[in-house]
Amino acid sequence: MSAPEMFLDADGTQIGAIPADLLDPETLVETHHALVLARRFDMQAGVLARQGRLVVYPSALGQEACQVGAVLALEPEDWFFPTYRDSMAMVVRGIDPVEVLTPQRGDRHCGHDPYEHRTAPPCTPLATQLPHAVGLAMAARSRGDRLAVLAFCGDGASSEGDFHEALNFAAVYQAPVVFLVQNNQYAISVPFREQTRAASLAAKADGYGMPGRRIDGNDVLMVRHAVGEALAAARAGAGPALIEAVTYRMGPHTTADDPSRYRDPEEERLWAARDPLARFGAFLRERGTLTEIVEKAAEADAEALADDLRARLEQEPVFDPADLFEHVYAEPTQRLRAQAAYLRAQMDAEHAAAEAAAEGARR
Amino acid sequence: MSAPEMFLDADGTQIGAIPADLLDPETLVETHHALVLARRFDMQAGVLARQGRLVVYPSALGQEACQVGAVLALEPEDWFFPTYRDSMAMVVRGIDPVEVLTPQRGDRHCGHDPYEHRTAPPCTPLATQLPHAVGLAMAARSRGDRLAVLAFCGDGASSEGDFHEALNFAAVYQAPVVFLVQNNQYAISVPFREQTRAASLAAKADGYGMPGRRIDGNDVLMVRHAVGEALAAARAGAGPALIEAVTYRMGPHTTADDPSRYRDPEEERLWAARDPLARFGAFLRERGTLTEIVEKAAEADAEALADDLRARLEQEPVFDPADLFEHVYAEPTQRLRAQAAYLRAQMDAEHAAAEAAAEGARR
Amino acid sequence: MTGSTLAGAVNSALRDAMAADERVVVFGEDVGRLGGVFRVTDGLRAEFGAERCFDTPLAEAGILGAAIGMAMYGLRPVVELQFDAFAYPAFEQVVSHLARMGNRTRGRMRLPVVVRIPYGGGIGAVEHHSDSSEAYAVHTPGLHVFTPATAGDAYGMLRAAIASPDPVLFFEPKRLYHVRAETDPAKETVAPIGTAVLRREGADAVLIAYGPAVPIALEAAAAARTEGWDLAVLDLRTLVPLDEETICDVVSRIGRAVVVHEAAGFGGFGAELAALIGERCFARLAAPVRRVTGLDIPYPPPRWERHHLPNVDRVLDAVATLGIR
Amino acid sequence: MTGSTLAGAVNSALRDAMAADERVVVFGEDVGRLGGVFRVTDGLRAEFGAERCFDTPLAEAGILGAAIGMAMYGLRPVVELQFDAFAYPAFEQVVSHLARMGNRTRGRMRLPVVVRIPYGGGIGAVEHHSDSSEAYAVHTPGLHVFTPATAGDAYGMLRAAIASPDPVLFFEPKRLYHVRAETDPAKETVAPIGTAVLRREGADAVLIAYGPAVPIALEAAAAARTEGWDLAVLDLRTLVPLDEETICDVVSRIGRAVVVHEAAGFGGFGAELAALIGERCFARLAAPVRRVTGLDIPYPPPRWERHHLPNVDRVLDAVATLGIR
Ligand SMILES: Cc1ncc(C[n+]2csc(CCOP(=O)(O)OP(=O)(O)O)c2C)c(N)n1
Ligand SMILES: Cc1ncc(C[n+]2csc(CCOP(=O)(O)OP(=O)(O)O)c2C)c(N)n1
Ligand SMILES: [Mg+2]
Ligand SMILES: [Mg+2]
Repeated sequence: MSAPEMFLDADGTQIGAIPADLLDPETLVETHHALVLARRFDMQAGVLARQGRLVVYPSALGQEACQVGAVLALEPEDWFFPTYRDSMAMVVRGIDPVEVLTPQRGDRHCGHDPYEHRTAPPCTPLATQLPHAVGLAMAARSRGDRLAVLAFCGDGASSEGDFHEALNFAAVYQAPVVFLVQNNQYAISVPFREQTRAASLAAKADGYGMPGRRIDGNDVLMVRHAVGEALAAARAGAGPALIEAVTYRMGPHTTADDPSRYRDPEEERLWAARDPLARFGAFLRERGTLTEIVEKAAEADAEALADDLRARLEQEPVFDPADLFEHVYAEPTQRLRAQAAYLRAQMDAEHAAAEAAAEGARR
Repeated sequence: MSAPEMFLDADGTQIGAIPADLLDPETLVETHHALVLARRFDMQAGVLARQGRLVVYPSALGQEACQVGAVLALEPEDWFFPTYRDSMAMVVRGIDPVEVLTPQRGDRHCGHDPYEHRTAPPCTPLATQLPHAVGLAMAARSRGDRLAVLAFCGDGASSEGDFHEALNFAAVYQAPVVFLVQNNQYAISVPFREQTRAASLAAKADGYGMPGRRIDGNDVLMVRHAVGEALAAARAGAGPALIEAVTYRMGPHTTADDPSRYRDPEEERLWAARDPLARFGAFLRERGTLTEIVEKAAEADAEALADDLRARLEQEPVFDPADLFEHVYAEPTQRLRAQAAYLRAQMDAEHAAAEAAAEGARR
Repeated sequence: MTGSTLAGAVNSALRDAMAADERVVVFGEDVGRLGGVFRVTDGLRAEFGAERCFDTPLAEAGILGAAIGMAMYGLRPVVELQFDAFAYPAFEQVVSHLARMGNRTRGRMRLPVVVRIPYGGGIGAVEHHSDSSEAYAVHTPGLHVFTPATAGDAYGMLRAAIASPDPVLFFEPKRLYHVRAETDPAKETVAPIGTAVLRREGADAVLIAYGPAVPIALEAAAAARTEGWDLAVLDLRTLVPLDEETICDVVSRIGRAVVVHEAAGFGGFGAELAALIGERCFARLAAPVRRVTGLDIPYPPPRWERHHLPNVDRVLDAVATLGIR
Repeated sequence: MTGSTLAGAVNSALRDAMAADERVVVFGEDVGRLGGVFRVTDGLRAEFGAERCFDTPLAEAGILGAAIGMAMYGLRPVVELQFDAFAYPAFEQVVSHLARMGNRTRGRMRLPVVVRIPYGGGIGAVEHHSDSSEAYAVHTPGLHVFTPATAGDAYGMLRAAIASPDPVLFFEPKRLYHVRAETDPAKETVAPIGTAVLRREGADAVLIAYGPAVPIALEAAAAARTEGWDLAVLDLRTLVPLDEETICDVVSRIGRAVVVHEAAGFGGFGAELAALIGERCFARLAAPVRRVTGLDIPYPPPRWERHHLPNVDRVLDAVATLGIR
């Protein structure tokens, strides 16, 4: 198995010719800034989960280059289809971090407005969002709208039937979709080598008649470049593409998981040495782009983000019983109205009982 | 797109080196005999369907080389997983033609004993039999039994999620399964070119990490050879393989279909010129293997088969109401016993009423 | 022929909806060139072009998933799943996404998708071509579930389904596809969603049916006259939302009810109807609610399907237990 | 710890079944090295080797399909589908094959597959991790459907399921996984399939429940004493086959019944129970059969799930309508 495509080696030493536009200092600083904020956000979310402010959190620590590089390649008119693992990517997309974490906070299934950010609700049933991405891309194309769709999934999800059906549809209809598989080497406890016997996931592209590419998912410039090229091609009518980004899930599957049951800490150390932030930082430092001002600014913004997140997640979400019934259908059925009324009455009674008890206690 | 692998060109002229064992005269005669019987069976079944003796019949006219060549490559201990299209193959496997046609006759969902012939019930929901084939192969392997499994599906079925999941499982567990896709160019009305954008279906093999091969499905020797090689490799522990056999459905999808709505008769003529029986016959004649005795014997056996089929399908199947209930569970539930009793009573009452009416008429 | 049969009415409804609203697209297996295996989409590709009526690869989850994505972008997809049993591969997309996206996004992203499913038996087909799967759908909050029994309703209800902001599973009784309508379906007024219709008045008991069971109920009601029984027939039309008021009014007035459907009885939609009636009309019931349904077996081979399906005799047997007079 | 909780009882049952019969194999997502996300298969791989307890690629239809193929060859696969909602991709394999192969082949090819599905809510999980999907299963002829409510039953019923020649969907109430058993489950006698058990006697009404609803029913019955109501609790244990005789006996004797389950009420299994009781015990009913179920909504976000789930208050509200004394 040959090495995935990369611009920078694990030390941040440039080993490939980087297109000039990526080396624009503003672009480099923007990328760095996003990486730092993404990681800080992810760490903070993990802490909040351990504190019980979130019911669970699936960290993507180690996958920042994928999450940041790919999303920075999007244009505002493009659409993005994330999974449960892609909270950082959603933050980079511009969604309020509290809205991003709303499903994990547990008061709503989706916190953001999908249309405002052209970002679908993060999807949990594996690979099921991929055909949505294809359908949306087909619709945009049939309307003559020039845009592309970026759909994420994991290495494990590539084994699901929906992955296959989606990629085939995309190719047959030449839908403008870029499928980015973050191959983070694990599907919960199952290592990539037990997920498939293919030499790579990119090798699947041929079987759909679309271009496939295997890139280093810890090289943020390569991710931004490869995804950017594929999105541009898709927008221009060249059809879909499959990109496998080779990376590593540094943390547990979620805050509820214990990786020591299934993997060697040695492996984690190996991958820690390929850290995407360290790599990109070394490259920038070497170029002189990463000045102290830039670095401090990023850190300050990251802390501000984390502070804001902590503060706002301190607040208990407010329950409105109507929420449960209002959106099941465009118009609640009679049956739902009756159930809403019953719940309301039950809550009122509980409330009255509590009041009475408090009153009694006060006397 | 390069031509599929073949030994004989469309005229039956040898254009590749044929392994010696395939040229054994007995093997050649056996193959010819099976082709002739298969086609006669298929034609007769079509007639019976048009006469209403069968509720429907999906002919595989034009696909005889696939059906015969592949099944002749099986050993008795191997297992075979056919689809609704593969009645000829089931006959070649040695199953009583009436049992083969029982689902279409409409009195039972499956006519044969799967264990007697190591042949699964013919499967209608597309691609759903493929994971069964894989599971059976995994089980056989875990038991240390040296056998292989041959699973058929169509070009259209290759788009289903179950196709993907099955091939991936087979590769991951190195299950001894050979997947033979009969690419007959159509899925009902949908031409192959709209089913996938891949250059070939064999190109999918790489994405699963298994060998793939694209062969001429109208060249019976090539089919027998390629399937035989793959089965032997599977039995020997080399894992699964994918074979795309390029062929053509000469007739309608089923007796209920009208291909003139979706394809050009010119195309049918083109493929008629590649007829698998004519091709093989020409080759045998050229070698002197197809003597008049051989030819006549095959024809006579084919007619006998058709006569027998007609005669036996003349008989109305007998209905036993217990049949409906007896096998839903190993032991009928109380509920089913009550329903069986009700049906029995209802039928008795109808019978009595009919008797009484007849009695009345006689008086 | 358009408009004169239930199949024709569905075809007309699709055509008229496509003409009226360019966001309506029709796709599925063989719906384009072939016009569908039941010819229900005949002519749509010729009239509206392959961009708006097209064939798909064989992948039902893919079809549903693509429809969901299109609806996210503002289209109004009407997809066909070729036969009842071939809707099963799309089950996850239906249950986990189609039914829930509107609720998940708190109304921001509604999915106005119509899923047409030719369903039920009685057409002499081989295995997997005669299932009745409406009970799976009705138990899935977020879905509307319609099933017409007449050509007129097929037209009106499909137009209503396509116009609805909610996803609709539209079950078409395939054995009624070729029944001729009495009037021109397209001329009928569109029934508001969620209204059952009393197809026949009666004083002794009401037969509650939907889809393919409606003609059986009507036939049974006609035959019951010879027994001296005066039976009403209520056609539910939309199972979700269910017209509970009409059901309760009619049953409370008449006092006896028999539910008729083709699907297996155990855990079928008839159970909900009987339970509901038991709950809401208990004091008005003169007899238990009876169910006449398919047997609790996998759909049998075509030669024996008549023994599985509800029929006039079985309905009358059930009515006979109600203690009428 | 093995044997002391419901999860432990399931683990013991698997271990004992694997030890007793080498045809038993266990596989699914993360059941090997990790021992399952609920640790239910903990230690099985170490004890029986990776040939008999193994992880699979992420493909639920593939898992079910492979299990079917293995059963065809004589193995007795016990597969885990990680969460209720992740059983949906396997729906076609379950409905069109698992449920039907025995019948299709007229008993020649039975499929002794057990499908373990951790189901239900109350565990504070995000979307798709709390569904109750038993109603889809019970309406599918050919399947057995079990759901234990105690550690003892979990052990005995799983052993029975694995020994059964029929396919069994084994629904494990995940919120009861960590409830401790009073006795050593493995010592309990194996309950014959299809028998409900009266968990509590009572004279005024019977609460009929299964799986995660059983403890709620018991709690409600205890609380009802303060209202002066004497409530029985019937735990169904196997939904298919259903112990109709016991249900009818108990209800006929007591005259009033409330069905309790977590799944949405509309078209849920409670409908079948109410319908059945209405049909068979009509004359003995002093009040309508009430249903206390989940709301007719998609499973809500974890913070609000308690408002969705049946609870003691709602059960008592329902009991209050029965006109006891
Ligand atoms: C259809 C389905 N099956 C099972 C699960 C449970 N599950 C959640 S995440 C996960 C592993 C996914 O692995 P991968 O696709 O590699 O993504 P990663 O978690 O590594 O980002 C599993 C099995 C699910 N969410 N959906
Ligand atoms: C899951 C499923 N979807 C749809 C169908 C209906 N159907 C039966 S055959 C067929 C076409 C299959 O084409 P292909 O796989 O190429 O096989 P062929 O009929 O050409 O042998 C379709 C769509 C089915 N049987 N199963
Ligand atoms: Mg992964
Ligand atoms: Mg084909």
